[in-house]
Amino acid sequence: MTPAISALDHAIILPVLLPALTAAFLVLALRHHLRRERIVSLAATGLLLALAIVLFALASDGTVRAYRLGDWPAPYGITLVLDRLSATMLLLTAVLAGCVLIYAAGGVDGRGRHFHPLFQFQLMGINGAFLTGDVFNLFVFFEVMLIASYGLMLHGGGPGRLKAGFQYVAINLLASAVFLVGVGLIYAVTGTLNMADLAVKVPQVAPADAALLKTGALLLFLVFATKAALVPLHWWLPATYAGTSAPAAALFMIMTKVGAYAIIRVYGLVFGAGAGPLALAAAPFVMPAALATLVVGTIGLVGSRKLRDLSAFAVIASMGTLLIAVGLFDVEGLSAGLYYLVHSTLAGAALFLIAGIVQEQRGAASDRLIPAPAMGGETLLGGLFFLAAIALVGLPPLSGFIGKVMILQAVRTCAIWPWIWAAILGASLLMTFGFARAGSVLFWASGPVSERKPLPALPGLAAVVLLLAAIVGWALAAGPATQALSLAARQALDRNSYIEAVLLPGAPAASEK
Amino acid sequence: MNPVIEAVVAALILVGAFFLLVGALGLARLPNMMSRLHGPTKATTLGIGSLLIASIVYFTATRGSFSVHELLITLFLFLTAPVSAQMLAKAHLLRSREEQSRVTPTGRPADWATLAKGTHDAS
Amino acid sequence: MELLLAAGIGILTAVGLYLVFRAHTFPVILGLTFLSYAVNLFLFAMGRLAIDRPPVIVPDAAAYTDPLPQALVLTAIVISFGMTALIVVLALRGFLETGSDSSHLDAPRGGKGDAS
Amino acid sequence: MRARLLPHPLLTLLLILVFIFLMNEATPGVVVLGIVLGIVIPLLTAPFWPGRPMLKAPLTIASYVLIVLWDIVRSNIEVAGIILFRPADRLRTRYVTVPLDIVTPEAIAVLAGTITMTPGTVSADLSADGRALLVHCLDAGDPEGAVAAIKARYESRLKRIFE
Amino acid sequence: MTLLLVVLVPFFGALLPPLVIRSGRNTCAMATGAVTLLALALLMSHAPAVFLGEVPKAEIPWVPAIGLSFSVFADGLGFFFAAMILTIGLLVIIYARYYLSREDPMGRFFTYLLLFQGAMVGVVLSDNVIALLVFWEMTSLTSFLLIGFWRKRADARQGARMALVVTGGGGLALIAGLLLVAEAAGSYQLSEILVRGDIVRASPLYLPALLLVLLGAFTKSAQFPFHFWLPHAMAAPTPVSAYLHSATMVKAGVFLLARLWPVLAGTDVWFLIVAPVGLATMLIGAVIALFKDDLKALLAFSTVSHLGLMTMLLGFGTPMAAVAAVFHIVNHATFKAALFMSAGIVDHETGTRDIRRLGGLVWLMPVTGTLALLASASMAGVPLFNGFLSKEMMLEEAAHTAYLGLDFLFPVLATVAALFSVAYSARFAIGTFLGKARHDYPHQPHDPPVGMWLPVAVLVVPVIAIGILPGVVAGPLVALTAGAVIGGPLPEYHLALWHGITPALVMSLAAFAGAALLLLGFGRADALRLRLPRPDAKAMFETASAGLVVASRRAVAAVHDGSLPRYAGVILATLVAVGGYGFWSATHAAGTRPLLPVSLPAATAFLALLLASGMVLLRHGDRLTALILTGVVGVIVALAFLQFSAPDLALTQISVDVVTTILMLLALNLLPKTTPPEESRAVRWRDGLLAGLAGLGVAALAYGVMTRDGTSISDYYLAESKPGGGGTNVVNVILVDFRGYDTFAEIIVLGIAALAIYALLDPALKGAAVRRIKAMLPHEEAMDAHPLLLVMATRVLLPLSLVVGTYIFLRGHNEPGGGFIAGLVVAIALIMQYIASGYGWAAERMRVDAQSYIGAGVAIAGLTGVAAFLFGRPFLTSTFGYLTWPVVGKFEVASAMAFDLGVFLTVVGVMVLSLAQLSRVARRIDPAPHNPEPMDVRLEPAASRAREG
Amino acid sequence: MITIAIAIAAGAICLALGLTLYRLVVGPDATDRVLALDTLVIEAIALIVLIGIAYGTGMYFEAALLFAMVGFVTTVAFCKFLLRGNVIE
Ligand code: NA
Ligand code: NA
Repeated sequence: MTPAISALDHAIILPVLLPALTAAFLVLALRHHLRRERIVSLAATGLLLALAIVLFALASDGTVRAYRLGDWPAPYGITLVLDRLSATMLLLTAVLAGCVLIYAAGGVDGRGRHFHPLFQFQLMGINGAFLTGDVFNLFVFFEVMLIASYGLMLHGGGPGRLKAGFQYVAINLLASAVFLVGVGLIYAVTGTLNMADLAVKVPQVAPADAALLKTGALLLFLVFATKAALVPLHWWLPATYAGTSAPAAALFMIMTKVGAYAIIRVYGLVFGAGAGPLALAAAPFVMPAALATLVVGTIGLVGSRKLRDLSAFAVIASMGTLLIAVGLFDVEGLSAGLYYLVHSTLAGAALFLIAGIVQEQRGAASDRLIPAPAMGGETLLGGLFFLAAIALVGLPPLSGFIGKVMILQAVRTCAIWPWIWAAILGASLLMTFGFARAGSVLFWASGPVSERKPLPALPGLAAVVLLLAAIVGWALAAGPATQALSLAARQALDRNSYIEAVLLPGAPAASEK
Repeated sequence: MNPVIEAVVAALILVGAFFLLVGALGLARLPNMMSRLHGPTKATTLGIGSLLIASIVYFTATRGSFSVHELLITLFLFLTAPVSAQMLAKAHLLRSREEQSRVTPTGRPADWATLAKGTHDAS
Repeated sequence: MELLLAAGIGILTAVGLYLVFRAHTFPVILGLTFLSYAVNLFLFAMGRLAIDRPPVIVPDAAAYTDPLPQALVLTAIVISFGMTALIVVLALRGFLETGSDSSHLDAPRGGKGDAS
Repeated sequence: MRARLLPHPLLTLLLILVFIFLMNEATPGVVVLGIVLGIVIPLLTAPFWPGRPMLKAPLTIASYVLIVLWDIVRSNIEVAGIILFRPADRLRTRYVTVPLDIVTPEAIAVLAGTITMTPGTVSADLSADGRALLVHCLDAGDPEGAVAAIKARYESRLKRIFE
Repeated sequence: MTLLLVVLVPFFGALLPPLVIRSGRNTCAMATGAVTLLALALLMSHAPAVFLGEVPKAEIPWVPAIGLSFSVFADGLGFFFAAMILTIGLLVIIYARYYLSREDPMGRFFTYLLLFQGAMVGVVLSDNVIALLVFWEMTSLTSFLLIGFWRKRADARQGARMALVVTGGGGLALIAGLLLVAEAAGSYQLSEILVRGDIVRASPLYLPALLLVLLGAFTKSAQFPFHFWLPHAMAAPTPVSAYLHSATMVKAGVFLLARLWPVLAGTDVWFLIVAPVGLATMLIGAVIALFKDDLKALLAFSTVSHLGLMTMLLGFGTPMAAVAAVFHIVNHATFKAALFMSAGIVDHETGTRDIRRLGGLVWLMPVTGTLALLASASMAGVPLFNGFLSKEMMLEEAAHTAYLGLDFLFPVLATVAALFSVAYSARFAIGTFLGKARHDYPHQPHDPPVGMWLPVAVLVVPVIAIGILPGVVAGPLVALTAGAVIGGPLPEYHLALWHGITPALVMSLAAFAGAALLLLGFGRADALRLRLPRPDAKAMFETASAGLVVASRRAVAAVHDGSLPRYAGVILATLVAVGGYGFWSATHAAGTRPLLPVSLPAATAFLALLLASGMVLLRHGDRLTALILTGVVGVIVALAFLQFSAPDLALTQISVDVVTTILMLLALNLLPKTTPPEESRAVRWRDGLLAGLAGLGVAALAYGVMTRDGTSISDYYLAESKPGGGGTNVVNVILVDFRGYDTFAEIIVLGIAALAIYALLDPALKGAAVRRIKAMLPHEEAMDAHPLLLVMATRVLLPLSLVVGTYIFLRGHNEPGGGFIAGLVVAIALIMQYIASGYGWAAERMRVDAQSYIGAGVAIAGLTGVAAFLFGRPFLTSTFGYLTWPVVGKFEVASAMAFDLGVFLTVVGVMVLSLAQLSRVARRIDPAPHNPEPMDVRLEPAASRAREG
Repeated sequence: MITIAIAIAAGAICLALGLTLYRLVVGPDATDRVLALDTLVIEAIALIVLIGIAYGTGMYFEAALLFAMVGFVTTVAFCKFLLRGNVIE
C-alpha cells in the first residue's frame, strides 16, 4: 500500500467532484428555487475558479502529478494527471464558466428547467476530460460532457433548436461509437488503457499488429477531430452553436477545445514523435484538414445571414487556425496553439454573448444581418462587437494577433508554409470583410438612435466586458503567458516525465530543468 | 454418475426439446393467429419444464446438494405466460374484424373488455 | 466462431449505418441502436473469445476470459441507454413542435419537411 | 396487528422460499435474510396489492395444483398430436364463453392462467363486467363440454379456495 | 522613456473626451488638444538630440517569444513624421471643434481621433517590426471608425468598409512581408534590420518579402491599382479627410517605403515595380482629379497623384530621388492639409462642394479665399511656393530615368502628370474662389470663426516660407529626414529656388503651357472623357462584395444543407477512408490464434441475426415491425454474450433492452407509425454501399483481433480481484472498484439524461406541442386499459422482483449480478406497475419519487468515494472485511457494495423517471379523468364484499 | 448419453428457432411477430438451461431467470401499444 496522501493532493479530483456534488445538491434541494440555484451555482463556479488557480500554481513547478483513483497502481486503476497543460485548460474553463454563468444569471437560466445542474455537470465532464490519464475514462467523460451539453443546448429551445439538437446528438452518438471501436482496437493490441502505459507500449508494437493499432489510433483521431469540428467532420457545429442559447454556445467554446486537447494528449504523447513505427500517426491529416477548416469557416462567415451563424463559422475558422498550430506537433507550434486556444475560446464566447444580447435587443429582426430600427445601447454594443471582431479576426492589438503571429512563425518549419501563411492571412482578410459587413449592418445601418430604447441587461454586458477584459489581459500578459505555455508545450510533448510520474510513483518528481 | 439418473436426465432433455419443437411447429404451421397462440404456451410448460427438471436432477446428482433454483424459472413462466397470451389475444382481437366476428357473445349485458365501448367513461 | 461473430458485428454495423442515413428521426434512432449493439460486441470481442470461461474466480478454473472489455461494455451499454433515451425524447419533442419527424434542419428556403 | 405486519402471509412464505431457492442453499444466514425480505418486501409493496385474499382449504389448493399439472402433461401430448398430425382444415378451433361464478380478481386471474397453461385452450378475454371468460379452443368438438369441464375441474375449486 | 509616452499619451488620452464631454464641447476639444500637445511636447523634448544626430530609443518588453517588444526610436524620419502627425493633429482638432455640429457625438469623435493619432505615431516611431504591424493595423481599424463616423449614411459605411478591407488587407500582406524581412535580417528590431540591407537583399526571402511589403505600402498609400478606396473614404467628416487622407495615414505607405528604403531599395526589382507604380498613380490621380466636380474628391485624387509622385521618387532608388521624395512629403503635408480645411470651410459656409455651383468666393470670404489660393498655387507648383521646389526636383530626377531602355517614358509621362496637376489646381482655385461672386448660395457665405481658418493660415506660412527660403527653413529638416531614409551619406544637393535652365524647368514650363490649353478646351476634354468608359470603383467593389457574399452563401448552403444523411455520409466516408489508410499504411500479419469451432446454436443465432437485420433493412418503414425485429436482435446479442462467457453483460443487455423497447414504444405512440419511402434507388444503393463497406471494415478489424493473441493488464484484475477487491466476480470488482471512477461518471451520465429528459419534456406540455397532441385523435383502441389478468400478475411479480433484485445485488460482487442489473430488475418491476395499473394509481403508491432516488444514488456513490479522504486515501479507495454474526454466520462487508448501492438507486430512479416523463406527454391526449381503479373490469359489489370479508 | 441428448436437443431447439424465425419473417400481423419474439425468448431460455447442463455450470442461470422474468414485459408492452397506443397511461 502506498503512503497516505496530503489534502492538497486531493485538490486534483475536486474540479470533477465539486461541480458534480453541486449539481446533485441543486437537483435535490433547490430545483424549485431559481434564485437560490443561481447563488449556489455562481458560488460553486467561483470556488472552481479558485481551485483552478490553486492547481495552476501547483502545476507551475513543472512536476507532473498523478492521482491514483481507488489507490490502485497505474496502469490498473484510473489515474488523473495534472500537468501544466491540464491545469491551463482547467483554469480557462473556470474563467469561461464564470463569465458565461454571469450572463445566464441575467435570465436565460429561467427559460427552461435545470439550467444550473446541467451547467455544473457540463463543467464536471469538461474538467474530467482534461484531467484523465486513461483513454476509456476519457470516453466516459466525453459522454458526461456531451449529454450535459445536449441538455444545455436544448435548454428552453424552440423548434429549430430541437432539430439542430437531434443532429448534434446523432452525429455525436456516431462519434461515440467510433470512439469505442478505436479504444477497443488500441486495447486489443496493447492490452492497456492508461495513457502513460500506452506511451510505453505503443512504440513496442509488433509489426504484425501495427496496422490494427494504427487503424484504431486514426479512428480515435477522427473522433477527436469531430469534437474539434475539423472539416469534413464539423457538420454538427454551425446549427448547434447558432441554434442554442447564447450562454450555452459560449460555454461550448471550450468543448471544441476538448477535442483539440485530446488530439494534443493522445497524438502528442501516446502516438507522438516517440511512438516508433506509429510516430505522429495523425500528423499527415491534421494540417490539411486544419487548412480546410479555416477555409470553410471563413467562407461560411462571409456568407452568414445571422450574427449567430457568423459566430459559429468564426469558431470553425478559429479551430482551423488552432489545429494548424497543433498539427505541427512540436514545441513551438504547440505553444502557439495553446496561446491561440485560450484567446479564441474567450473571443468566441464574447462574440456569442454579444450575439445573444443583440438578439434580445433587436426584437423581431433578431440577429439577422438586415437593417432594423436602432436598438438600445447600439453604440456600446457596437463597440463591444468591434473589439470581439478584432479579437476573432486576429487583428492587433488584441491577443488574436499575437497568437496568429506565433502560428505564422511556428509553421515556417513546415514545407507548405507559404500556403499556410496565405490561408491564415487570406482568411483574416475575408473575416475582416465579413465582420465589417455584419457590424456595419447591425450597429450602423439602423434607424436613428433613440434614447428611449431599453439598454441591455447588466449581467449580460458585465459578462461580455469581463471576457473582453480577459482578452486584453491575455494580450498584455502575452510575455509571461507564452513563456508558461512554452513550458506547458514542452512538458506535454515530453513522454518521459509523464510516464515516470504516472507509472513510477516512487521515482523522484520529474522536475523540468 | 448413476446411469439411471443419466438416462432420466437425457430423457427429460429430449422430452423438453421435443415439446419446444412442437410448440414452434405450431407457431409456424397453424393457420391463424389465435391457433398459433397455442403453440408457444405448450413449449413454455412442458418444454421448458422438462428441461428444468433435467437441470435440477443433473445438478443435484453432480453436486450432491439439492439444486432447486430452476423451479423459479417455471414459477415466473407460469406467472407471466398467461398474461402474454391474453394480451396477444386481446391485441389480435382488437385489430382483426374477422376475429371479432368469430367470438361468442358474453351472455351478459356487458361486452368483452377489449371490445366494450365506454367502459371507463362510466366510472 | 470468430468469423461468425465478426460477420455479425459487420452486419449490425452496416444495418445501423444504413438506417442512420435515412431522413427521418425514428430510423436514425433505430440505426443508432443497431450501431450500439455492433460496437458493444466489437469492444467485447477485443478481449478475444472464450467459451465457458466466465471471469468469476472459482477454485478450480483453468482459465478466465478477459474481464476488462466486459466491464467496459457494461459501461458502454448503460451510457448508450442514457443517450438513446435522450435522443428518443428529442425526436419526439421535435416532432411535436414542428409536426415533422424529418431529420433535416428546415432549410431557409422552406424545405422538405414531411407531412406525416 | 398481524394484518399490518404481514399483509400477505402466504406471500411472505413464498418470498422466503423464493429467496432460499435463489441462493440454492438453506444456510442460517440465507434463511434469516429470507425472513427479513419476506417481512419487509410485502410491507413495502402492500400499497400495490390492496385486496387481501384469504386462502382457505389448503387441501383443495394441493389437489388443484396436482390436477392442473396432470392436465398440462395430458393435454400437452394431445396438442402435440394435433399440431403434428392434424391437417389445418380439420381443426375445430372456436371460441367458447365461460360464465363465471367466482368474483375475486385473484381467483379469476388464476382461472384464466390455468386455462391458458393447460394446452388446447387460451383465455382470450374477460367480459367488461368480469362475469364471463372468453376462451379460445384449438380443437373443441364439444364446446359445451369444454365449458363444463373448466367450470367443474377448476372454477369450483377456486371458488372454494378464494371465496 | 518619454519617447514611449509620445505613443502612449494619445492612447490613454483617448479615454478623456467621453469623460469630459459633459463639461461642454470646448472642454472636450481642449482636453483632446492638450493630449496632443503633451505628446508633441514630449516628442520635442527629444528634438535637440535628434538634430544632433542621436537616435533616442526606449523599450518595454512585451512578447519575447515572438520577438515583439514595444520599442520606439526617433531617427530623423520617425521624428519628422511624428512631429508632422502631432502638429497637423493639433490643427485638425481645433478645426474639428468648429466643424462638428451639435448632433455629432464629439466625445466619440475625439476618442477615435486620438486612437488613430496614437497608432500613427506608433507606426512612425516603432523600432520593432511587429509593434509596427500592430500600430499599422490599428490605423486601419481606427480609420474605419472615423470614416464611418456618420454611420447612418450608406456612403460612409461603404467607404469605411472599403477602406478597411483594402488597407487592412494590405496590412495582412505587410505582416507576412515584415516577418520575412525580420527573418531574413535575423532581427525584429528595425534599427538592426536597417543596417543589414545587404543580407536581406541577398536572402531568398527577399523577393516574397518585397512583394508583400509593397502590397501593404501601396494599398495604404492608395497606389495604382489600389487607389480606388481613397475617394470613397471622403465620406468621412472633413477633419478626418484632412488628417487621414492627406496628411498622415495615406502617407504611411510612403513612410514605409522610405523606412525600408535602405533595406529593400536599390535592386532592379524594386525599381521595376515601385517606380512605374508611382508614375502611373501620379498620372492617373491627376487626370481623374481634373474632372472631379466635388472639391474633396478633387483634392483626394490630387493626393493620390502626389503620393504616386513620392512613391516614384523612392522607387528610383537613388539617394537624390530619395531626398526629393522627402522634401515633397514635407511640402505636400502643408499645402494639402490647408486645402482640405479650406474645402471644409467652403462646404460648411455654402452648403455645397460642387465646383459647378461655386465661384467668386474670395470676394465673400476673403481670408479663407486668399489662404486657399496660396495653397493651391503651391499644389500647382507655381514658383515661390514650396510645391514648386519639390516638383522641380522630381522632374529633374524623371528626366534622367530610363525604364527598360525607354528613356522618354518617365520624362514625358511625368510632364503630362505635372500638366494635369497644374490644370486641376487651377480649376480648383478658379472654379471656387475666383470669377464673379455668386449670390445663389443658400446662405450668404462668410469667413468662418477664427478657430477654423487659423489652422489653415498656420499651414500656409511654411508653404510660402519654404517656397522662398528653402535652404534656411526646410534645409535642416530635409537633411535630417533624408539622412535617415538613405541611411548613409547624403548626396550633393542644394535646396534653392533657381537652378538655372534645367530640363526640369523646361518640363515645368511645358506643363504650365499645356495646362492652359487644356483648361481652355476643358469642355471638349470633359465631353471626351464622358465618352470613355469610367469604371466606378465603389460600384465595382460593392458588386464584388455582394458577389463574394452570395457565392460564399451558395457554397456554404450547398454543403451545409441541414441534411443529416448527407452529414453522416461524409463523416462515414471519411472514417472509411482514413481507417483504411491507417490499416494499409502499416504492417500487418494474419493472426495465429486457433479458432473456436462453430456450434449449431451459434450458427442458428447468426442466421436469426441475419434475417432480423435484413428484414429491418427492408421493412424499416413499418416502424413497429422494425422495433420488434430490434428486440430479436437484442435477444441474440444477449445470447452471444452468454456463449462467450459474459453473463454480466447478458443480464444487462436483457434488462436494458426491455426498458429501451418500452421507451421506444412510448415515443412511437406519438410519432408517425411509418417512415415514408423518400430516397431514390440510387441514393439507397449509395448508402447501402457505404454502410456495407464500413460494416465490412469493422468486421475485418474484429476478426483480425480475435484471431491473434495478446497480453493485457487484465491478469492483474484476475489476480487482485479477491485479495484486493474482496470479490470473485471480476467484472463487478472492476466496475465498483478498480474502475469505479468510470462507473461514478457513468451513473452521472444516466442522471443527466434523466434531468435533460425532464427539462425537455416539461415544455412539451404547453404551447404548439400540446395543440398538436390534442389534435391527435385517440385511435381505435381497446377500452380495457388495465386488464385484470395483467394487474393481478404484476401484483405478485413486484415483491418477487424485489427479492430477485436483492439477490442479484447481494451476490453481484461474487457472482454475475450487481447494482446495475439489480437496479434494472427493480425498475422494470416498478414500470410494470405503471403499465398494468396506470400511472396515476401506481404513482400514488410510490413512496419516494424518482428524482430523489437519483440524487441519493449519486450522493451515496460519491460520498463512499469521498470517505476515503478521511483515511488519506484517494477518491474511491475501497475496503472490505468479514463480519461474524450469531446464527447468520460470517459474511463480507465491502465499501464497494455501498458504492454499488448508489449505482442501484440511480439506475432505478433514472429508468422510472425517464419512462414516466415520456408517458406523461402521451397522457395529455386523453385529458379525461383517469380511472382511479387499478382495473377497468368492474367487478360486482359481491366481489368487494368478498374481499372485505 | 447426456451429451448425445444435449446434441439432439440443441438440434431440435435450433430447428424450433428456425420455425420461429419463419413466423417472424412472414408475420403477417404485428401480433404474429410479437408472438414469435415471445417464443424466441422461451427458446433462448431453453438454450441457456441446456448450455448450463452441457457446461455443468450454474453461471448462466440468472440469465435464464431474467429472460423468464422480464421477457414478458416486452410482449406486454407491445400488446399494450397495439391495444391502447400508450403503454403507460
Ligand atoms: Na477502490
Ligand atoms: Na456484476
